Amino acid sequence: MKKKIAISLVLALMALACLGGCAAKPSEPAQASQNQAAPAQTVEPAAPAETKVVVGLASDPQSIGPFQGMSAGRIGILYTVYEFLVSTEGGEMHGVLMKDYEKIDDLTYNCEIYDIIYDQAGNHVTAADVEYSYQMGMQSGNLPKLGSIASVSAISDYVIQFKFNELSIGDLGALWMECPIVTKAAYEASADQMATDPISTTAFKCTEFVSGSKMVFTNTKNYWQTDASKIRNTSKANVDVIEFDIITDSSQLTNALKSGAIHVTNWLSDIDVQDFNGAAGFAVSPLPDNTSYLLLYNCDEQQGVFASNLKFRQAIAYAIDNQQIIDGALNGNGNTAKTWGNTNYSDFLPDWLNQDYYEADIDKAKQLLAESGVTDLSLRLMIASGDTTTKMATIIQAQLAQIGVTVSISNFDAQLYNQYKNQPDPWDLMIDQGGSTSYLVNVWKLTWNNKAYVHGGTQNFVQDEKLQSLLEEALTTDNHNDASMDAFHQYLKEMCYGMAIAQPMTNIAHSQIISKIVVDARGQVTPGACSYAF
Amino acid sequence: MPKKDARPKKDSPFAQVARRLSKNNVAMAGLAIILLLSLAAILAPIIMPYDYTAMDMRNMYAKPSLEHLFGADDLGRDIFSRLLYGSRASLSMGILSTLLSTAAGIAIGSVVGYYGGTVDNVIMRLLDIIQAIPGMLLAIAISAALGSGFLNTILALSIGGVPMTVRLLRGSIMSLRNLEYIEAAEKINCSKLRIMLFHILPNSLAPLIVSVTMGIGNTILAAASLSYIGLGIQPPTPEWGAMLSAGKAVISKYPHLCIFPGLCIMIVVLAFNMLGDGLRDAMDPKLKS
Amino acid sequence: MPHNKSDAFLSVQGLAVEYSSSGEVIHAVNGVSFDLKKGGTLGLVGETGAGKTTIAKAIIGILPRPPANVSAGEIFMNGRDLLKVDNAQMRKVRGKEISMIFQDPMTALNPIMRVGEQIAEAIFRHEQVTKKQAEDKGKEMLEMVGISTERYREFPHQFSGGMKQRVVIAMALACNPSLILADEPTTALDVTIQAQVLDMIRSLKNKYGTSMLMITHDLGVVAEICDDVAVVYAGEIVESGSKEQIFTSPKHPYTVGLFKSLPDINSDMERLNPIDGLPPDPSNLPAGCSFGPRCPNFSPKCQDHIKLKDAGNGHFYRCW
Amino acid sequence: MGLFIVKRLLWIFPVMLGIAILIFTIMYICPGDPAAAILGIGATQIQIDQKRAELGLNQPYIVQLLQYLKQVFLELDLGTSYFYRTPVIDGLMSRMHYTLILALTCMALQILIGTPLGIMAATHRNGLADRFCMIVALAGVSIPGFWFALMMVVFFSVKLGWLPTYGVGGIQYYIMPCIANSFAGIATQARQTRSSMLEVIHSDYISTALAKGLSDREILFKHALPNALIPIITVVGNGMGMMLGGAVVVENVFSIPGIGNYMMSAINSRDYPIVLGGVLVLGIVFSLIMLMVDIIYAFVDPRIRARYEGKKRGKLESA
Repeated sequence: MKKKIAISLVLALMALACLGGCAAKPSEPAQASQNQAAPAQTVEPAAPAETKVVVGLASDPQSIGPFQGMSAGRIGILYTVYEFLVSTEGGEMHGVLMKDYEKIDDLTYNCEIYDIIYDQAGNHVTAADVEYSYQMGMQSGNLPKLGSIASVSAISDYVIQFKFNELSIGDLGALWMECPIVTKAAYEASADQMATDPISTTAFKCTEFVSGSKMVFTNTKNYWQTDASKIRNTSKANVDVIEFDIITDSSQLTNALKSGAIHVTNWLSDIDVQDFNGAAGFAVSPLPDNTSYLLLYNCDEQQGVFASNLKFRQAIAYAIDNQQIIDGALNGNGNTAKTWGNTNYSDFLPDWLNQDYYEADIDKAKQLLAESGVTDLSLRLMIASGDTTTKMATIIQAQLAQIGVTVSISNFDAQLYNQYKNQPDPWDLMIDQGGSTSYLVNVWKLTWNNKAYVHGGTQNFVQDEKLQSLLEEALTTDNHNDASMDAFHQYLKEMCYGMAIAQPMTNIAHSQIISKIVVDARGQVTPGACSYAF
Repeated sequence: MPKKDARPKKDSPFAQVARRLSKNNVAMAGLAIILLLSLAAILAPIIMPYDYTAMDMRNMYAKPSLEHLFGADDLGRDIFSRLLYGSRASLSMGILSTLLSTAAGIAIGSVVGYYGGTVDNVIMRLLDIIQAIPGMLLAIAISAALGSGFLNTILALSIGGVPMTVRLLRGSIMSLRNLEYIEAAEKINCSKLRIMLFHILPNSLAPLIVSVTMGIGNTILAAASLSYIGLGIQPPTPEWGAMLSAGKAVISKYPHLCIFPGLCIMIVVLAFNMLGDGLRDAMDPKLKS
Repeated sequence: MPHNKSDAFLSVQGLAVEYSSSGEVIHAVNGVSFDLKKGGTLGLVGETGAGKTTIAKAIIGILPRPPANVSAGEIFMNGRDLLKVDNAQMRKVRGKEISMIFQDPMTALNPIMRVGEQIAEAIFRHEQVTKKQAEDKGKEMLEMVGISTERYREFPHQFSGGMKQRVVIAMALACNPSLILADEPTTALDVTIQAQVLDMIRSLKNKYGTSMLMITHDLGVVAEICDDVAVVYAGEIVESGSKEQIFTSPKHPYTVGLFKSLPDINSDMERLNPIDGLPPDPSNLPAGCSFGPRCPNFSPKCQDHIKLKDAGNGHFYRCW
Repeated sequence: MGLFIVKRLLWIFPVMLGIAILIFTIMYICPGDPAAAILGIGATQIQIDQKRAELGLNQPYIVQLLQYLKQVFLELDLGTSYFYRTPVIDGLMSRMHYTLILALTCMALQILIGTPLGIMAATHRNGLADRFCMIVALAGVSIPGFWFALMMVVFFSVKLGWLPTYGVGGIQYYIMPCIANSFAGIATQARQTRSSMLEVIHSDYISTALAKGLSDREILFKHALPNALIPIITVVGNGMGMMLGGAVVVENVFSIPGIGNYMMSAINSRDYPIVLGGVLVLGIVFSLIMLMVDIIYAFVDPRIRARYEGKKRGKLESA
C-alpha cells in the first residue's frame, strides 16, 4: 500500500516540476533582465562606462580565420571580424576598403583602395596585401566564388587589377565582398592562421576567444576611416564591446535573452519571438528575409521520375498549398512565393504579384496527375534536418496524400544533404533554401545554371537549352532588364522544373538597449551598426 | 489422503517466482501499466479519437481541452492520438533493442565470463574499443552501411548497450564460476553450454533484469536523437522520443508538446522499473528472507 | 511446566518467531521450550528448515527485524531475560557471553578482511585491551585451533574449508563465552575434517567449561558430543530428553523415523528408509500435529492440539 | 600486481590500434564528404574534387589508413583539423578541462550523494528513507536530461536570476550543469548501492559480525560497505568513462565547449581528424579508467588481487 502512495508521490512531484518549470510566462522577462545577477552580462552603471552588446549565435563559427568556408556560425560574425573591398546594401555595391573602381573591359576591372588603411597591428594596407589576401583565399579553396577570378595583381601601391573568367550581373560586388582583406605581415605573423586571434582592419579587435563558447571584440577607437560619411553599415562602431556567445540550444537562446544574458540574436524560433512582443524591456523588429524555400523535382533523364513529365510536375505544384505551409511550418511568418526566389530583390517585377503562381487547386492536380500517366505514386522527399523543414515536409506529405501520392521523407544532416543534392538517385523531390546578396537573378543562377554542375544539368539535372539561354540573357550585365527577367520567370513557371513554396519573414527579438536593428546583406544582425540606447 | 506430500503448494521455480511476484503490489502495478500500454498500442487504430496524421492549422499548439485531450501539436495534430499510435513504435523499439543488446551481451558475457583468460582479455579489450566510439558516430555508420529503417534503427540502438551488459554479466559470472556447484557440475561432465545456461545464467539474472528495465526507457529517449540523422522513425509516423524533441523547441511557450510524451516515457520507464524490481526480488529469495 | 528455570543456565520458554512478508506470515518457531545445564551440551536435531537456526539467532538476538519477529516467549540466561535486554546491552552479551559458530565457513567469514583481524575484532570489542594486545590474543586463538600464527594476515580465500571453520571457532571462543551456539558446525566439511573439528570443539568446550547448544541434523554428531537432545519439527519440539533416552527409546514417530533413516552398518540393508514426504509449509501449517500428514500412525485425533507428554526422567514427547 | 598493471598498460597499444582502424574505417564508409563540408554551399564539383585531392581523400582506403596510422603511431601526431587549421591535440586539450571539471564534479556528486542515499535506503529497507531514495532514483532515470536542465534554467536563471543561463566561467556556471548531469548518475548509484548493500547485509559474514557484538556502525563500515563497493566500482567506472566521452546533452544545453560538443560538431561537419583524434584520446583515458577500476577492485577484494597475481593462490588453497 505504502508503495502505491510512493508511486503517486513520484508522479505528483514530476507534474509539479513540470508546472513549476513552465510557469515562467511571457510577462516575466522584463523583471528578470533587471534582476540578472550573472557577472558576465552586467552593464556598468557609471556614465562614461563602456557600452557592450551581447549577441547570441546558434552555431559555433569554429575558426574565425579569414580564409574559411562559410558556415551558419561564421555569417553572424563576419563583418565584425573582417572588412572587404566592398559591401552591398539593398543590392547596391558600396566601397569599404575600395575608394573607386574602373572598368577596363568586360572582364577586367581596376580597384583602387584608400591609402589610409591600417590594420589593428598598425600595418599599412596596400594593393599588395589585397593581392595577397585574394591569392590566399583562392589557394585555400574554401571560398568557391573566387573560382571565377582569372588573376589578381597589384598594379600600383593602391590599385589592384582583377581579371575574371566570366562576369554576370551582381558578380563584381559578390566577388569583392567574398574575400576578407588582411595584411601579409599580420597573417604571416599569426601562429594559427588567425584562427583565434585575427588582425584585420575593422574597428573591433578580438580580445577574448574561448573556443566553442564566446568571442569578445573591443572597439579600438582607432579606426582608419575618419570620414563618417564614408563608413558603411558593415564597418560602423556604435558600441564599445561586442560579445558573441555561442548557444546551440534554441530554448536556451530564448532563456538567455529573457534573463538579459544576451541582447539580440538572429536565431530565435518564431514561436519564442512572440513571447517578447510587448514585453517590457524588449522589442521585436520585423526584417525582410532574402531567402525562399524551394521545391525541386528530380528531372534526371535516367533516374528522375519527373523528367519529361510536365503534367506530373504541375500536378504536384497544384496539390501543394503554400499558405498552409506558411501557417504550419513558419507559424504564419512568411509570404506566399510568386517566383523562384524572394520578392524583396530590386529586380523582382511587381507585376508578378498579381499573376498566378501555382495556387493550390486539388481538382486540377488530380486531373493533371491522371493525365500524366504516372503509375508509381510513391515519392521520396529529401530534406536537411531541421524543425522547419521537417514540418514543411510533413505538410507536403499530407497534401500530396490528398491526390493519392505517397511521400516518404528522407531526412539527412546538412552535410549528407548537400552531398546527396548532387546525386540523382537518393531523391525525387527536395526542399532547398536559397537567397542571394544582390539580385534575384543570382538566386536563379544558384539552381538553374548548368555550368555549376559537373553533370551538365541544373541542380535538379534538367537539360534544357532554352532555360540556359534565357538565364544567360538575364545574367548578362547589359541585358539584365525587365524583359529578360520576365522571360525566364515565365518560362520556368511554364516548365515547372521547380517551384518556390514560401518566403520566410524574420522577426528579431532584442533588448531595448538596441533601439534600431541593422542587418547586413545576408540578413544577419550587424552589432556595430545598430543604434543603442544604453 | 494426500499423505505423501505435505506441501502441495511447492511448485516449479517459474511458478514460484510468479506466485511471489503476484503478491508484490508494486510489481503488479508495473505489469498492469505495461499490459495496458501494450493493449493501447495494439488497439491504437481503433481507439484513437483522431487520425494521427490529420493536420488542423486552426488548432496549432491548442492547449489540452475536451476536444483534444492532450492538446494539439505544432501542426494541429491531436497529441493524444499521436501518443497512442506512437506507443507502437516506441514500445517495440525500446523493448526489442534492449532485448537484442541484452541477448548479445549475454552471449558474449557468458563466453567471456566462463572461459576467462585470453578469451576474456581479447574480448574485453574489443569492447573497450566499441565503448570508446561515440554512439552517434556508430549510429551514423550503421545507417550508412545498412540504410535506414525500423530494424536498422533497432540494431543501431542495441550495439551501444552490449558492452555494459557484458561487463555486468562478466562480473557476476566471475564470482560464481569458482563456487562448488559449478565445480560439481564440471566434475559430472556437464557440457560448458549446459553449465552456462542452467547453472550460471539463472544466478546472474538479478543485475541483468535491473539493467534491462532501465535500458528500455533510455532506448526510447535515444531513438529521438536518431531520427535527427534520418535513422529513426520518419514522419508522419509518430514516435515518443521524436515528439519530445520536436516539442523541445517550444518548451517554454507550449509545454504540453513536451510534457505528455515526456510523461509517457517516464511512465514506461517507471513501470518497467517497478516490474523489474519486483522480478528481482521474486527471483532472489536471499533478498526476501 | 516441567522446566525449572532456576537450575538451568539457559532456559528458553515458549519461544515463537514469525517471519512476515507481503502479507504472508511464516511461523518458523512455535512455542519452543528447553533448558540447558551449565557446562552441558544440548543437541537441537531436525531437518533443514525446521527452525533450529532461527532459535539460535533468537537467543543471540540477531534475527533480522523485519521480517522476523519474536511473537512470544522468554529466553533466560543466568536468570536474565535476554529478550528484555536493550540493544546496547545485548551487544555486550553477543560475542562476549554468547557466541555463535555458523553453518557454512565458506560464507561466514568476511572475504575481504584478514582472518586475524576478524578474530581480533571481537576481542578488541569486548576486552579492555589495546589493538596490539587484541592481535596477540588473536594469534593465540589461531594457534589454539591449530593454525600457524604466520597466517594471521591472510584472507579467507587462502584457507581451506576446514581451516576456515577453525577460524570461525577461534572467533567464537575468543572472549571465553559461557554459551556457544554451534549451528551445524561440521555440515559443510568433509568427513575427516568433521571429526577433527568436532574433537576440537569438544576439547575446547571442556577446557573452558562452556555450555553449548549444538544444532545439527546429524545424529552421529549428537551421539558424539551432546548430553541432552531436543528434536525439532516444523518449529516445535516434538521430543526431548537425555541422549540415552532419545537414542534407546524414541517415542515420537518422527524421532523413530529419523533413526530408521540412518544407514545401519550392522544390517545388510539394500536401501535406507527415508521419511516420506516433505516438511510442511511453515506459512500453512496443518492443524494439530504438524507431522500428521507424514506420520505412519496418523489418525483423526492427530488433528487436535497435542500436549507434551512426560515419559519420566525428563523425557518428553508430543504424541498420543 | 605490478606485472598485471604492466600487462594491461601494454594492452592499451593494440586497443588504440584497433580503435584507430575501426574509427577510420567507419569514417571512411560514413557518407558525407569533408571537402564538401569545408567548402559549404555553392561549391562546384570541380572545386570539391580539388579539395579532396588536397586533403588526400582521393587515395585508396588502404593508403589513407596506413598514412594515418603511420602519422599517429609513429610520428605521434593526431593531425590538423580540417576546419580550425590547428593541431587536433591543441583543440582537444583546450576543451578537455571543461569536460574534466564537469565529469569529476559529477562523479563526486554521484558518489557523495548516491552512495549514502543507497546505504540509507538499504539499512532502512521499506522505511521512509528507502521510499525517498527510490523516488529520487526513479525520477533520475526517467526524467529526460535536457528537460530537467531547461526547467532548472527557466526557474533559477530566468525567474530568479540566481545563476547564469549558459556559458563557462566561475563556479556559478557549473552548478546547474553539474546537477543536471549527475542526476541520473546519483540515481543509478543509489539504486546500485542499495541493491548491493541489501545483498551483502543478508550474507552470512554480516551475521557473524553481528554475533560478535559489533555495533551497527562497525558492521556497516567495516564489513558491509567494503563488500558492497565491488559492484559499485563498476558503475562508477563506467559512468566516469561515459562522462569523459562528453555529456553531450548538458554541454549542448549550457553551451559548455567540452569534448562532447566538440566531437559532435566535428562529426556533423565531417572533421575526421578531430573525430579520430578525439576518440583515440578518449580511448586512452577510458582504458586507463578501466584499468584503475580493476586496480581498485584488487585493492578492495583480495580474491581478485590473488587472481591478478596468478600463481600464489593454488598453492595456498591446497595447503
